[in-house]
Amino acid sequence: MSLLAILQSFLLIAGALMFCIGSLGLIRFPDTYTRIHALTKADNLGLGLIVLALILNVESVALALKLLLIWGLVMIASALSGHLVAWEADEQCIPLCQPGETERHLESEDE
Amino acid sequence: MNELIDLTLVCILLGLASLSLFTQSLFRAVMFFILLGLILALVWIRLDAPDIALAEAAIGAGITGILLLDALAHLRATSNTPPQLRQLKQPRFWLALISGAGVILLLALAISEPLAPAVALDLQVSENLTNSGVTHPITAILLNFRSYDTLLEVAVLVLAALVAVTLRQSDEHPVVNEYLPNPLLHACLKLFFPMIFLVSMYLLWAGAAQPGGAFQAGAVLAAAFVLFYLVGLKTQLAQNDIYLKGGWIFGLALFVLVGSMPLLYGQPFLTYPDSQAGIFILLIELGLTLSIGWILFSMFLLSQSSPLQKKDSP
Amino acid sequence: MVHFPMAGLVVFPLLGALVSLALSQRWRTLMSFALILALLLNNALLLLQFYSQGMFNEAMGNWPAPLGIELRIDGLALIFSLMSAIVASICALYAYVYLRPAQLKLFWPFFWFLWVALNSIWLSSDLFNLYVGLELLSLAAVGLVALSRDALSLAAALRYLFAALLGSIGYLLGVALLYATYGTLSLVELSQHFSLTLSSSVALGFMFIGLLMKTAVFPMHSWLPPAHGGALTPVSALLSALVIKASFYIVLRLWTELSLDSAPTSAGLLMGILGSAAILWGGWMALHQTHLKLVVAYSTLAQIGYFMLIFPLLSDTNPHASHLAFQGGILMLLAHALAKAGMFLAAGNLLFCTGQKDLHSLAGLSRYRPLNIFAFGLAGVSIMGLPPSGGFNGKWLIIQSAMLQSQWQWVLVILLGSLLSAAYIFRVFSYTYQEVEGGDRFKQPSPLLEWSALSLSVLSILLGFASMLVLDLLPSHSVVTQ
Amino acid sequence: MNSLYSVTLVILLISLLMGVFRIWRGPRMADRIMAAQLTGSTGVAVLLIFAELQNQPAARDTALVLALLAMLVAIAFVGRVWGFSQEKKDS
Repeated sequence: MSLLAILQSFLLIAGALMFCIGSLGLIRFPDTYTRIHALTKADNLGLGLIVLALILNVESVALALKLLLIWGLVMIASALSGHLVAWEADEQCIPLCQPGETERHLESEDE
Repeated sequence: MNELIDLTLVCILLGLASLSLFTQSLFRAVMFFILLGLILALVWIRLDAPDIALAEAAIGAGITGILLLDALAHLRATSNTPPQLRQLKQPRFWLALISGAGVILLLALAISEPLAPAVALDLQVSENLTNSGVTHPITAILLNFRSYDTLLEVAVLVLAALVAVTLRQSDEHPVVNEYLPNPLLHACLKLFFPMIFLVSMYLLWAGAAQPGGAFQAGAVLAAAFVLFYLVGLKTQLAQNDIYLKGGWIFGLALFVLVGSMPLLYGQPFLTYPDSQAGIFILLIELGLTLSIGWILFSMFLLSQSSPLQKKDSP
Repeated sequence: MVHFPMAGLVVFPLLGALVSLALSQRWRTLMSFALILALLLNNALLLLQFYSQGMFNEAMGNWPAPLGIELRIDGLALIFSLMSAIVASICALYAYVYLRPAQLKLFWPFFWFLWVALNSIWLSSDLFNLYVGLELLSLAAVGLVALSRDALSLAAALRYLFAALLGSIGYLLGVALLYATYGTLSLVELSQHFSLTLSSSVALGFMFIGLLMKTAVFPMHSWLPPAHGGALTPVSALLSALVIKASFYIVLRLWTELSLDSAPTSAGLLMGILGSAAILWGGWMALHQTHLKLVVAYSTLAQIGYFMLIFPLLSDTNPHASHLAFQGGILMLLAHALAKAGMFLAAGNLLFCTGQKDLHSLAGLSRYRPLNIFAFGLAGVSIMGLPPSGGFNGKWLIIQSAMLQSQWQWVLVILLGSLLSAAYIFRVFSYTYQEVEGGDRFKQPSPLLEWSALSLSVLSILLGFASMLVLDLLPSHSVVTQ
Repeated sequence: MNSLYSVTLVILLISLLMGVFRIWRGPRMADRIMAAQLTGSTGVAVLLIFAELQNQPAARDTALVLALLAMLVAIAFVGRVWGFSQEKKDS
């Protein structure tokens, strides 16, 4: 196994694990703001690692640029939607949990 | 390992479908439905049907999600929440369940027989591909071998828009647009508009040689139009009847025109001139892309006929 | 120019649709009528071409089937194309006078798309192309029903939409299965390789259920009366006369092309039983309606039943009788198209005179508006099947065929059905003969409306005299063996 | 190499399932939208890996389209649905 392959497998697994950690954060974190935090970090880094791993064995520069473009777009999109949701949540005065506190039990708000 | 992946995908697909059908909350159902589109795109890739995956991604992630969310907003605005999902005791439900199960059973029976296609169409397609003007077989089928079907399908699209106009109960025109007063959003979208247009044109251009083409490009274009609208840019053009309908029929008119030209030269309907098929196909596809984008966008606009909330700007 | 008349059947209505969406009101109407004339001329040219060279195919885009799509002109396609041309042009004339400008603006594009769909279905010999035609047809029909924009007809239109979509899905499932099994979509190609295996019977089952749902055959009919009864008058006429014929036409095509007449008789028997149920149920319901247009709509339901009786009578053991049934069925389809369109237009005129929907309000009309009652009555003669109408000839041929094959049950059903139809039509008459006090307080519809209704009814009677002329166009594949 | 891609895919699908759980659970609509966003990005990653695994370059185009349209749902949600229900609740 070449060094390149080892590096690639490390990047791939690390990227996938980042996604997993992001989802875990989404489940475990107590309120909306912290969940946004978990989300945006995780998918930018996770996708970034996976894209890096894939770039290592593409044949053309154009393809590498395309992969990077996809990563960039996803980064902007998730940052933007995270920002929008936080902005709207702030405007609606959704409370932020203090350390150690868990969100009070909410009925699903749309029912 | 691959079987495991396929199995997981199928399970997620079935789970999402039943969740979005049976959940009590509309919002949840909408979210699951959008997610279903995403998973479907994955499944289509898995089944080696990239054209459909592309269309599913463009339509499912873009216009369908927005239409559903918008419908939800309308229901809230009018407090016109539809009746909750009834209890499962209803005879109608059982009837639907039994007939659905029957259909599945019959289909399973039917496909259990070994298939022995008498005609190998795929061979014929690849033999004639060189004369079709494009190198991607699906585009060749859609716009050359079976272009008559596509012509009628485009007519179906125009007609669908027209039916949507008719089914709307009121004649009032879309209201003044509401938009989000968020500076970051506007800055980002300035970046995104040209990107979306570019990708749409890329899909159109790529259609000659690889998956892509007018329908996918049109769906992406529609998403760009919707974004325009959502952030409050001018859409006066779409409120003018002439422009609205002109946009609908542009592609169809072009198609009919190109298709009936050969009739004057004593050739059958929809024949392309020798060795120029590629150019004409691209021309038609360009027209179709614009029209499809416009039609999908006007479907969205038509749902905007009652005023939504007035949001206090910060 | 040899390709022109056939392609014209699709190109002219498409142009009509484009023109009616793009132009201003005056030009829209002008161009529409010009194109209607062009289409009538086109049909005549096609008839001439057919007389000179017989049945012919044409490959769209110069790609022969099974790779491309071939359109086909044969006697059956030509008859249906002529029928839709005549009915549609008279309905268009009626609509031009009857509808308000705002309604007319939406009517024209739907009308033209409907015509595109009809012609593409008559000409098609490709399973998937037929599906596209059906989609176009259903959407155009739904749009037309929704044209009157009141809550009831919107609900009816939506219900129609769902029924039509369900039907389309059934048909599409079947097409997919057939394509998987045989690898071709061309009907000609398919008929060469077709055999009635398990998967193809399942496929055909799905297709037939879907198509029969779109035709509103008995147990799947409940969408029809509100849609046809609630729509605007010229729309009801178009729907009842032409739209339901299209899906039935596909069933008939499949049945004859795939030689299902040699299939086990149980399938044909089932179709016949559904038809009989439709005849009796439709007639019974028509007898109990209080709204004039609903009477006519339920009568359509019953008439569809007669068409279904063709199938048990098509058999390869007795080609002569089988051919008689086929001819009779076609004649009934034509007669019904003309008569039902005439009847709906006449009913629309009657409603216009009284301004009310109720049957009781018809009292006195036969004294003051005899022309409209006359148009309604002439159409009724053909619907009931009294000689010398086209409806009579069709029924007579079917009865003859049933007797030749000693399937007496269908004769009984036809007779009962005729009695029922006589009952519901005379019931309408009995209301009009009631005397009212206070003289003429009815509105007078414009002469164009009256005469267009009358012309269709007269045509349905004339069909009785010209039956052989029409039937000669049909292939005489089953030569008389007696 | 292929087995490595498969392992990665399985982990990604697990992550996707967790996202589905959050959408189901809520409780706020915002949480659901954020979870949908995350599953969208996961989908992009899955598509990119499919492109390699099945030698299907068009999967990258699909990923591109998905990445471009990912924020549409979030924008539509914040602009149309969310603020609105809050106002209804207040009044």
